[in-house]
This record gives sequence, structure tokens and C-alpha cells, in this order.
Amino acid sequence: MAEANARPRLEVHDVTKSFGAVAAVQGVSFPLYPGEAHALVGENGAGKSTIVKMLAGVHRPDTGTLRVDGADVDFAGPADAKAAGIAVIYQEPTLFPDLSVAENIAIGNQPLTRLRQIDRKEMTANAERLFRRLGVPLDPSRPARGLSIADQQLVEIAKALSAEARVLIMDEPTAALSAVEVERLFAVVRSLRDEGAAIMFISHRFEEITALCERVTIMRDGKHVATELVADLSVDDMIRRMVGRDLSALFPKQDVEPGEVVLEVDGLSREGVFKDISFSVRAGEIVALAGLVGAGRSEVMQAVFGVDPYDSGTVKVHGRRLKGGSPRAAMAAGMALVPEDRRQQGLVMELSIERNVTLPRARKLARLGLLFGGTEREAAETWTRKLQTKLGRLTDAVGTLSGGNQQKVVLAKWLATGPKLLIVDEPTRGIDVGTKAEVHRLMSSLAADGLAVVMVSSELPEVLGMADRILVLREGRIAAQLTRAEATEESVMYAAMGQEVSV
Amino acid sequence: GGTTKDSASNTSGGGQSAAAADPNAAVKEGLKIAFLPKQLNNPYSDVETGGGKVAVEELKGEYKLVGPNDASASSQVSYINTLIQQQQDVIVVAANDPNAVCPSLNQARAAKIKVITFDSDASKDCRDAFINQATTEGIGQSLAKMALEQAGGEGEIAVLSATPNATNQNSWIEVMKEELKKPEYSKLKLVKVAYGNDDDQKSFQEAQGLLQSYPNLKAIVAPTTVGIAAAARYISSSSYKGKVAVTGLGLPNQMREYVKDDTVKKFALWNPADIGYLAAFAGANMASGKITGAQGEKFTAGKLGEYTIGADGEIVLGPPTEFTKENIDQFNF
Amino acid sequence: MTATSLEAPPSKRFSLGGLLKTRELGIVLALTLLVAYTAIDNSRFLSGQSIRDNLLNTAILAVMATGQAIVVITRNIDLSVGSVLGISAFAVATLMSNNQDLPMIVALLAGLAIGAVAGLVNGVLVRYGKVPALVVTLGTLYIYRGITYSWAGGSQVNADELPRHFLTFANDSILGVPWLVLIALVVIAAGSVMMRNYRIGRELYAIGSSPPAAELAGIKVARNLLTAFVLSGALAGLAGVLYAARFGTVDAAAGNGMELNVVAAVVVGGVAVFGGSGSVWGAALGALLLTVIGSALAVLDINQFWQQAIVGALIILAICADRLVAVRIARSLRKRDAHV
Amino acid sequence: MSDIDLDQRPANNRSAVLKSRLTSWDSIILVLTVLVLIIASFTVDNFGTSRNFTFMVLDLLPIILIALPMTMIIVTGEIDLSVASTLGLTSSMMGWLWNQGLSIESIIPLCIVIGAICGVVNGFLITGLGLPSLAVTIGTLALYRGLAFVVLGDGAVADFPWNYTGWVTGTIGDGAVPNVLILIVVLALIFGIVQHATPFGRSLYAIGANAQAAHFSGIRVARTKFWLYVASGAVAGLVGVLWTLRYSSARADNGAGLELAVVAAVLLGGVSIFGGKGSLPGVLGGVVLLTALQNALRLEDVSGQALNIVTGSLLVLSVLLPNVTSAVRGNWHRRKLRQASATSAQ
Ligand SMILES: Nc1ncnc2c1ncn2[C@@H]1O[C@H](COP(=O)(O)OP(=O)(O)OP(=O)(O)O)[C@@H](O)[C@H]1O
Ligand SMILES: Nc1ncnc2c1ncn2[C@@H]1O[C@H](COP(=O)(O)OP(=O)(O)OP(=O)(O)O)[C@@H](O)[C@H]1O
Ligand SMILES: [Mg+2]
Ligand SMILES: [Mg+2]
Repeated sequence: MAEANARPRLEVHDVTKSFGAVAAVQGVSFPLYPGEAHALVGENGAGKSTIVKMLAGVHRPDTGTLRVDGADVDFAGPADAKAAGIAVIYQEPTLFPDLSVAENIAIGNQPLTRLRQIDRKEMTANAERLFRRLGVPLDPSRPARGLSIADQQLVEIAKALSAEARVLIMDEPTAALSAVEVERLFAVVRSLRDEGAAIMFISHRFEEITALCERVTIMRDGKHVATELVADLSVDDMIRRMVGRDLSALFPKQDVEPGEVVLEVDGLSREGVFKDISFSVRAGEIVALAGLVGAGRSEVMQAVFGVDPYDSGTVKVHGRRLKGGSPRAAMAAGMALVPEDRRQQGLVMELSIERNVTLPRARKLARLGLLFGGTEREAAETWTRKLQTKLGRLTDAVGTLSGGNQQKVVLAKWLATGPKLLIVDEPTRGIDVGTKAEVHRLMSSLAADGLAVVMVSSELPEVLGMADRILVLREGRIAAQLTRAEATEESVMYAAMGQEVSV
Repeated sequence: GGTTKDSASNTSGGGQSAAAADPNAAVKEGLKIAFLPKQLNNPYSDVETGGGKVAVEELKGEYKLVGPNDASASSQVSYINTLIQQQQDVIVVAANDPNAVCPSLNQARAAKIKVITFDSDASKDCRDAFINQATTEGIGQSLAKMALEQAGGEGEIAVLSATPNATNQNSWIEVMKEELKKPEYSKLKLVKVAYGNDDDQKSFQEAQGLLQSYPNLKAIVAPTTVGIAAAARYISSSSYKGKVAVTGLGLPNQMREYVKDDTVKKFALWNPADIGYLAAFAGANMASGKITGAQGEKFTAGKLGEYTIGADGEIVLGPPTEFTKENIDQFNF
Repeated sequence: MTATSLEAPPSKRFSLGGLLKTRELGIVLALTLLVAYTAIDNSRFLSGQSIRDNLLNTAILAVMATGQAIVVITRNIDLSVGSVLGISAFAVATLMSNNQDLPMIVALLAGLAIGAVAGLVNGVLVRYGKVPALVVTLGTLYIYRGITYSWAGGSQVNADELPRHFLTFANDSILGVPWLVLIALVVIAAGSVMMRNYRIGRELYAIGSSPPAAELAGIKVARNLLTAFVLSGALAGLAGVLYAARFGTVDAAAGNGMELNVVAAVVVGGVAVFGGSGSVWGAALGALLLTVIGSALAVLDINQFWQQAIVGALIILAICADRLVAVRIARSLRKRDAHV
Repeated sequence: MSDIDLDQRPANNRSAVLKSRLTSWDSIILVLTVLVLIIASFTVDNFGTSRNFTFMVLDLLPIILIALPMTMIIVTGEIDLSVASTLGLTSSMMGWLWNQGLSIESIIPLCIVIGAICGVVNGFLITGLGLPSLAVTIGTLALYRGLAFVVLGDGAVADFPWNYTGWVTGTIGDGAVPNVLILIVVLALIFGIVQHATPFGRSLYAIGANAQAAHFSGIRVARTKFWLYVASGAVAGLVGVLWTLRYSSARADNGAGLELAVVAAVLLGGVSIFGGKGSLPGVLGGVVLLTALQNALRLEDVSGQALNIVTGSLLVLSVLLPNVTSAVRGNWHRRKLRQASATSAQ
């Protein structure tokens, strides 16, 4: 543990950054000490990622300074920050799909032979060493294209570790990881910390913060609220300072009497991805799909919705068989899918918020086949207000919103279609506690209104708190079906891993 | 029902009622005479229009040269339209397509502009006169004769032409083929007509292809300046030099090198500058009302002397000149 | 995706690398079939003179394809190469005709320099002007050609105005290999090694694979992109000198429309138009294939009018074959993952 | 300038949005077009005449028509370079069919169908087999042009009926309004409405900006693109007919090289080559601007070479200028902020 009077390795001093009229960060200061893990918390859009990008040399502060080892620095680009010993894991993965995993890890830093050529053997060996340390079974020679989000995140982590940085900054690295992987990551980070690196860690999961970090900086609306020792604060304190008010219960699940069967999946298989998946969902029910990352949960639900093909099996909605491979047919049958990757699958970043919200419904909103702005705006207005989305104007590009608010727009987009069956894939990934509670309340009340909900989630507390029934997937097959009463952390993890675990 | 090829009436309209010629009228000064070659930046047509410029200066008129960068009929039409807007007195044009430029040329004639074609004729009913560099027969026969000489009286010969649809080249080749049927040519065998599209590189490769397909080739006849230069260049740098003769129509400046290194013994061409010169005079005379384009009318074309208009408004420049090692240095174009 | 073939550890027998190599193998195969078929029809197609002619014809296209491949790998494109060839060919031909005693090396350097400047302009506009490469180079395609036309007017540099040593350069050979071919081989080899084994090459692949990630990784994107465009321009400039030496007659239209051939060669050679994958030597093979198709059709005495149609069909066929390979790779990746 | 706009997030403040809308390239180009037309009518002799207007409309006819579907295709992030060759092929076919003795009334629809078939082939290769459109259409560019030569060879067919050729070059009631202008207006209206006020049009922008998200939203990406190529082919076929009639000459090499002019016009009109951005009015402005400028410069005896330079420069400037102004504005804004904070610190 660092002494309070040690010199900070990196210092953020009174920095301000605005984008147009949005003041993303206003006068924030905090220190990062060597040998200490420092958490940065705040609601969606509080400005956390903006601070990360300033430290990384991506953005230049409008005012204020950054100091490394007490000296002012002015990063002209990411290369400068890298040279100053700062390694960054960004909120969104930044891999090169065409390069091999080993090259992704080594890029800019490849081991060279005497002729200044790249030493491929050494490079692969490095990657293998890192993966062994992280306990990841990835082949360093495969291309990064086609990696699942979780695997991408793991490669990002390996990349940051390989830099042997003096400062390691991680912007929500665990958002896509399951408990086991998080634990492995933490073990590695702790050993780095003990070797004297300064760590900055961003997460919306407080149990992770208390498990890893010594000090925490809380932000609200771009402003600095407090920097304290984690030991001195309770989680409730943190949350209160973060959102500026008290929060109600996190998992407000209402009990609902399940209605008729809405979705019936029978013997669904896709070669190499999942096999023989059968389950059904009733109106008013929330069914969770749990499992380790890479178990194939997303793939199953994408096949059900028709964005992916499947080889055999049937999907029935309200007893009627659904044409495979056609999202349009699924939508017509009353299905909606909130996908796991909002940047790639959920939203069209360049388009405005209203266009995004009305995208799946454009044909319904048209009069005589023609669309005029008014109806679209109204529909978008209604749903973004219902979800309390923090936005400037509906005509702004959706890419200008913070991660959490983008997620709300995706939800708005699909709820606006008035679905009978809602499939949500990692609905609260990267969402702050306040919003998370809102999303949960929303799902719960939707279910109460008779909506059938399928929820894919890697967060055990969420699964246990929200679901009426839990399907656990392992390696593309259903490993267990648990009722709300049967489900405990142990039983779910046991089924997911196929062995006894000590959580 | 409907309009078919057979039922269509093709009175393309336009034109102007031919006024009577007044042989005694003076040739006006200050006439605006515009030249529109097939394309700009073609060395051959530069020489032609250069001759036109000299003539316009002698006539004390206003000379103008416009043209597209690509030899397409459509871009030419845009230029004809511009010339109409500018109210030129005479348009001297080398048509990229005999029909495609017709509607525009007729619009020009309707706007009292005289239209003279040179180099490559437009349809008869949309121009007032055509300056023919030589009769088709004359050139075809001369090509056949040179081929016979160069091949040494017998063997395989091939033609390397311009584009497959080049009007001039095709009619010369026709005549040449007719000529080859005569008994004195019986030992000569035309094995192939290849097309270099008047593109230097393509012509070069076509020459190459010819020799690979016909190893016994005795002569390549290229009735186009681009083709003959490319063929000569290929032969002079390959192992076929001295074995395969090259002849045809070429520019002395381009061919000088190959004539001197004996790749080419003899080729022919009219003097292109004279074409432009004659065209300018014909146009000026017509715009002054001295002639109308009817057969039999006579006019004087400066240093070239007197010309008589032939059938269909054709004015023939004269016989082509043959170039050899001995005389080539007397020419500079 | 060939990028990854190189990392495959040699220990794995049936490695991805082996499979990936088929991307270029496909072209080699097509080439072999074509040559074999043509040679059976007309054995002179394999004669020394014919092979020499084909290689000479390929050389210029291959030099340009090398530069183009590098640019396309960075997820950009350079459509101005035909015009750069034109301006360089005309400039160098004029230079040589005015200074008969200048050695060949000066001509080569002049061509490289002119091309590099043209490429630099492209690169600066793309990088600092933030204008998409297709727009920039479509614009400079017109501009560079316009400059050449305005400068040259109707004039033409003829073979007899050029110094002897300049003209013979195209045909002279050392050890039986013509200079032109030798230069092309050196350019291809240097390009391949640079793209495979040096940091700059890998960074160019990275930039093409994901431009924003490249920025974040601290890669000097600006410098690298400028390098790519300067290389493409310089090689087009070099091609201009080779063109002038080979064809002897140069006017303002030299290389007109060549950009489509070059892009076709690169695409046929397996370089993905979305950047990040493909190889320089693949592009060179593409250039060879296109040239051989052209001359084979001439030798096979295929109707002039059919030739262009056949070239088009073959280009499409090549892309289809390439796609087939890519799909196979993707499938094998998925299978492998299933076992993890 | 050190800021790297990784998310490509546009500025979202109110006045900036307004400013960026007013200074967006499509509106600039429309203003610029009107300016050029006005200035040229006053300063260039013979520019403002009704005959010149007819000539101009005829000159921009092929580019503007082909640009209509091309705009949509580029908005979806694809490209079609085979349009000019499709035009050539239909022109050839038109000549050939005419020689076979078919009536012109049946040849015209047949030619449009032939164009559409060319589009079907492109569409199948691109959406069915998933090949990159740039590569495919370079291939079909060669293929269709080659087929055009196969059909008609070196010949040209010229004897099309006068009442048809005359219609294309003629004006309404022999006034100032060319007949083909009606065609342009009708088609532009149809394409404009489809692109900007229908669900189909909306989906094009979504596809261009993020095809995967569009797929997840129930948009049939492949099918949409497929029909765009068919439309592109059909319009190219129609233009092939019009071209043939205008020049009363069916030839295999008709319209060669037109594809680059069309793409240039579309890009000049503010459509992003990466897809997802652009408007049809901007493109129409781009085509008119280019044609008017060329026409005026030609009347002023500016050479064709200089026209090349003007076209190229306009193209580059059209994208460069908006970028430069926004960068300058951003720098200025930052400097002001720094100054403000410096003075407040004192
Ligand atoms: N490039 C940009 N352009 C415009 N606005 C931006 C940009 N980057 C961030 N913002 C705005 O700045 C604010 C802070 O965003 P930031 O991404 O830092 O939030 P965050 O704390 O990381 O949120 P989350 O937890 O959701 O990731 C938000 O209002 C966001 O909309
Ligand atoms: N594009 C792809 N190509 C090949 N294999 C893939 C692809 N995407 C996913 N996979 C494989 O499919 C399986 C399941 O993928 P995925 O990680 O999405 O499952 P998940 O249970 O939904 O996990 P997550 O928590 O990331 O959502 C994994 O074996 C993964 O490697
Ligand atoms: Mg964030
Ligand atoms: Mg998933």
C-alpha cells in the first residue's frame, strides 16, 4: 500500500475538456500513486472515458495539466503517452482484425532480429507467455477477426500487460467478462500493482472496486466530487455521492403469474456453435441465459431472432413456426432483440437519435409509404423520455451520447416496436448503477404487463435477482435449467463450468 | 406495328437551301474559321491544323482550334454546340463518328455556318464539302504495292490497323484486299488484320502478337501513323529486325529513326499540313459565297493552286508522297 | 489475410498458414493453366522472345501494382497512378531529349522524384485534409493529367529525339534478364520484404485493418500513410521512366486509363479493397496474370471483339476464387474455435 | 489538431449543428451552382441563351440520370463502376436489334431490361456471393464493354427514326424547354422521394453507416443492395437508349469513361464515399455545377485540358474546404477557451 506522502506517478490537475457545448470534464484533479489501484466511478456520461482519453493522449485537455512524476506533460498523441509508460485498455476494444493475435499484442513494439526485421518466433512466444499468465486458451497465430467480445477484451488486457507499463489504465475491462475471468485478471493486476505500477480502474460494479482498489475518485456530471480511500467509504456512500441521491432496491423483481407460452425453441443446432437447444418462455416470465463467456448464449438468441442462420431445429412464436434467418419475420411475430454489442449491432452511430429509435419501425410509421419527420420525432420523443435518456436533441448523432445513454437508445428502439417477446443480451453492460436499477425496474414492469423476456447476462447477481428461470449454457449445450428457488451462485457456476467451484 | 428499320422515314431534316454560287465574289476577310480535329494533342492532327492556321492567316481570318481530349463523338458534339453558340463562320471538322455529329452539324448549317470535313468524313448530308487526302483507291493500291515490294514479292503479310471501326482504314484495307486478288499479287497472302486502336501500347502488343502467331510473316502493313511507329519500334528492338519489313502510312518525324536503322525501307503519306490548308481555303470560299459545294465548281487554294469540287462535295488533295532513306530528311512534320 | 500466414508456427502441420497460402496459389494455378493451354495451341508462346515480351509487358504494370497494393492495404486507393505515369514519362522524356548525355540513373531518379512529389500531394490531402483517398486521387487523376496536357500541348517526344542509351535500356539485359524486368523484380522483392518483415509494413497492415485502433496504438499514422502514398507515387513515376524507355514515343496521353488495370491487378492478386490483407507479391502475380491473359488471347487468335469480354470474365472469376478461399478459411477458424 | 476524433462524434451543440447544417456541403453546392449560373449568364457571351440551355441539358442528361441510382448505391457504401459499359452494351444491342428489324417501340423497353439484367449480374455477384463491389464492377466494366463489341463489332448503326432522335434533341413546342428535361425532372422526383422520404430510403443510410446494425434492425441488407444494382443497370440501359438516339448512332464504345464523371459528380455533391451520408439535391447541384462550369469555360475558349484541372480541383476542394473550415473553427474555439481560463486564473 502506498504511503499518503509518496510522490504521485501521474497527476491529473484541474483539467477541463468540452466537446462543442458539452462540458465533459470540468476542473477534475486526482493523483495516481505507484503501487496503488485507483478506481474512477461515476454515472454514464460523467466523463470517465474522457479522462482516460486525455491520459492516453487521444484528447488534449482544453485547460489544466497532466503531470508525470511531477513534471508537466503535453501529449501530442497516443505515442507520447505510450512513451511516458502509460498503457491503456479502452472501453471499446481496438484490435486489428486482420492481424494475428500475437501481432496485435506486439504492435509498435515487436521484437526485432539483428536486421531489424520482426522476430516472429519471439513474438509468438511472448503472446503465449501472456496468455498463460492470464489463463486464456487462445491461439496466438489466429487472426483477431471473429473473436468474441470477451476474447477481444482479453487480448486487449494482454496487450496492455505486454507494454510493462508504469501506469495501467483500464476503462471497464470487466464489462464483458464473467466472474472467473475477472478473478484471473485481478490476480494479474494485483501482482503488477505490487511490482509498483500505478493502476487506474473504471467499473460500474462496486464489488470489483472494493475487491481491487485502495483509493477511489468519484465524478458527477463532469465534475470532481471526492477522492477517498476505499476503506473509508461504504458502497452506499459511493453511490450516494455518485448519483447525488439515495437509490432504491437494485433488483425490483415483481412476482408474476406466467401466462401462455410465447416462445418455443426445439432442438436448435448450428454446427460448431451450439447444439440441441430446447426451451420455452411464457408471457410475464423473465428467463435468463447464464454461462461462461463464449458458451454460445448470444449465438443462440441471435439464431432465434433470425440474424444468424441455424442448421436444424424449430422456433415457434405463439405456436406458429417462424421462418429461420429472417429478422423481419421475427419482428412481425412480435420479437425484439437488444444485441450485446451496441456499437456494431445495436446502433448506427452516425445517424441521429430519432432515426435510430425509429429504424425498425420506419415502415409502420410511414403514411402512404412516405415518411415525414413529425411522426418519427414523436415516437422517438416518447420512448427516450420514458427511459430518461440524457440527450441534447433528438437530431444529434447517437454517437455523441455516453455509453450508458446509447444503451438506453437501443432499448427505446426495440421497446418502441411494442414486442411480445423481448430478448436482451447483456442489457446492463457498461451501465451505471442508477440506470441499471431503472433498466431492471423497466424489465420487471414489462414482464408484469405480460411481456415475455429472455435475458442473456454474465452478471450473476443480475441473473439471480431478475430471472424466474435460469438456463445455463456450457459449450453450446444447455447444461442445466434452474428455477428461481433452486438458483444460487454456486449452482449456476457449477453448471456453467461443469465442476465444483469455490466462489 | 411500330417503327422498324424498314418503315422508318429517315429524312434527317436540317441543312440549308443551297444558294447559287457567285464565282466572282471576293473572299471575305475576318472570317471566323474554327478547326475541330478528332482529338487534341494528336501529333498528326496538330500538323493538319497547323496548315489550317497558316491558311487562315493568309486569308486574314480568325483562327480557332478546339477539341476533346478523347476521340469520342459525344465530346465533339459539345464542342460543335459551343462553336454554334459562338457564331463561327466556318467549322472544319474531322468526324469521330460519321452519324453522331450529324444533328449538331446540321444545326450549325442551319445557323449559316459552313461545315467542311477533313481527315474523316461525316455523313454526306450534314456537311458542305469534304477534303479527301487522297482517293481511297489511290491509298489502297499504294499500300498493296509497298507490301509487295517489301515482302520481296511473296509470303505472308499482316495488317496492323487503327480501331476496328475506323472508317478510313477499313475502306483502304478493302481496296487493298481487292488489289491482292490481282495476278501479280498471287504469291502474297494476307493472314490477319489486327487492331491497335491507335493506342501506342496496344499497337505495340498487337505487333508482338502477330509475330508470335505468324512466325513466317514477311511484312506488316500499318495504314495508321500510330500503328506503323509502334510496329517499327517493336521490330527494331526484337530479333525479327531485318527479317520482317514494316510499311504503311506514317509521319516522317516519327519514322526517321527506323528508316535510318533500316527497319523501315519505305512508307507513304500525303502532306497533312496541306489538308488543313486546303480545308481553310475551301471554307473561306464557301462562306464568301464563291462556291456552294456543287460538283464542278472551281476555287483557288493559295499556294496549292486551283481545285475542282468532285462528286458529293469531295475535294481531293492529290497523290501521297513516298518516303525513303534518301528523301526523308527533306520533310519536317 | 495472408498477413497471418506468416505467423503460423512451423510446428503445426496442417496449419492455417498452409491453407492461406492458397490465395496466391490460386493465381499461380490459373497462370499455369493459361500458359499450358496457350502453349499447346501455339508452342511459340513459350519461346524465349515470347516469354521476354510478356515479362517486359508485365514489368511496368507490376511496379505500379506494388505501390498500389501498399496503398490499398492501408484501406486507401490511388487512382492517380496513370496520370502520374503520364507526367513522369513526359517530363523524363523531355529531360532526356534536351540533355542527351544524362546517364540513365538520373532519368530513373527524376521519375521517382516526380512521382514521389505527386504521391506526397495525395498523401497530404488524404491525411491532413481528411479527404477520402478515392476522392483525392480521382481529383488528382484529372489534375495531373490536365497539367501534362497543358504542358505538352500536342507535342510528342519521339524515339529519334531520345538518347540511344535511354532507349536500349529497355531491351538491354544482364545475364539474360532485361533491366526492366530486373527493376520490377527488385521493386517487388523490396516491397514484399518491407510489408512482411519490417515494422513499417506491419503498421501499414494495422492501419488498414482498423484505422482508429491504429491511432490508439500510438502508430504514427500520418507518417505511415504519407510513406504509402509517396511510395505509390514514386513507383508510378518510376513506371513512367520505364514506359518512356520501352515505348520511345511519349505524348501527354501516356498511361491514360491505366489506373483501372493497376487496381484490377491488385484485386485479382488477392489484396482486399477494404485494406488490411493481401500481399505485394500477390499483386505482382495479378499483374502478370492480366498481362498473360492479354497476350494469350492475341496468340490464340481469339476474335478481337471477344478479348475484352474475356478479360472481364476472368477478373470476376479470379475474385470469386479468392472469395472461395476466404470462406474456407473462415469455416476452418470456426471449427477450430469449437474445439477450444 | 492533436485531438483524434476516434468516435467520429460530431459536435452536438445547438449553434454548431445549425452552422454545420448551413455550411454543409450539399447546401454550399446548391448556392454555388446558382451563383455560377447567374454570374455566367451575365459575363459569358451566349451562355444565357435558350439554345445553350438546351445544349447544357443534353450534356448533363446521361450524368444526371445515372447519378440518381449511383447516389443511393454510394450511400449504402458500395459503388458501381460498370454503368458506362452497361450503357455501351445497351447501345450496341439497340443497334443490333434495330438491324434485326424489330420495332423501336419494342427495342426501347427491351434495352432497359438488358440494362437491368446487367444490374442483376452485378447485384448477384455482390450481394449473393458477397464480393466487394469495387472489384466486381471493375470486372463487369470490362465484361460489358467487351460484350458490346461482340454484339456490334466495329460497326455503327445510325438509321434510327427521325421522330425518336428528334424527340431527344428537341424542345417542347420548339420553345426553350428540352423534351428530356421532363424525363430528368420526373425521374429525379421519384428517386428523390424514395431516397429521402420512404422507409427504403432511410434504410439505405443505415446500411451505409453500419450494415450489421441495419441487419439487426430487420433491414434486408442484401436484398436492398441487389435492387439498387438492378435500378442502376436499368437506368444505365435507359441512358444507353437516350444516348443512341441523341447521337443517332449505336456504337459499342458509346459512353466510355462516363463512370468516373458520374462518380465525380456524386462525390462533388457531398455524398461520402464511405456511405451513410449525402443527399440527392446536393448531387443534382453537383452535376449542374460541373456541366455549367464546363459549358461556360468552353464558351470562353478555355481548353479541355484546363477543364480537367478545374474538375479535379473542384472534387478535392468539395471535401477539403468543409474539413478545413471546421478544423480552423475548432482550433479557434480551443484557443478562446484557453485564453478565458488564463484570464480567470489571474
Ligand atoms: N467526441 C465527443 N464528442 C461529443 N461529445 C462527447 C465526445 N466524447 C464524449 N462526449 C460527451 O462527454 C460526456 C462524457 O462522456 P464519457 O464517455 O467520458 O462518459 P463516461 O463517464 O465514460 O460514461 P460511461 O460510463 O457511459 O462510459 C458525455 O456527455 C458524452 O456525450
Ligand atoms: N464471428 C465468429 N466467428 C467464429 N466463431 C465465433 C464468432 N463469434 C463467436 N464465435 C464463437 O462462438 C462461441 C460463442 O460466442 P460468444 O462469446 O458470443 O458467446 P456468449 O455466451 O454469448 O458470450 P458473451 O458473454 O461474449 O456474450 C465461441 O466459441 C466463440 O469463439
Ligand atoms: Mg466510458
Ligand atoms: Mg454474448
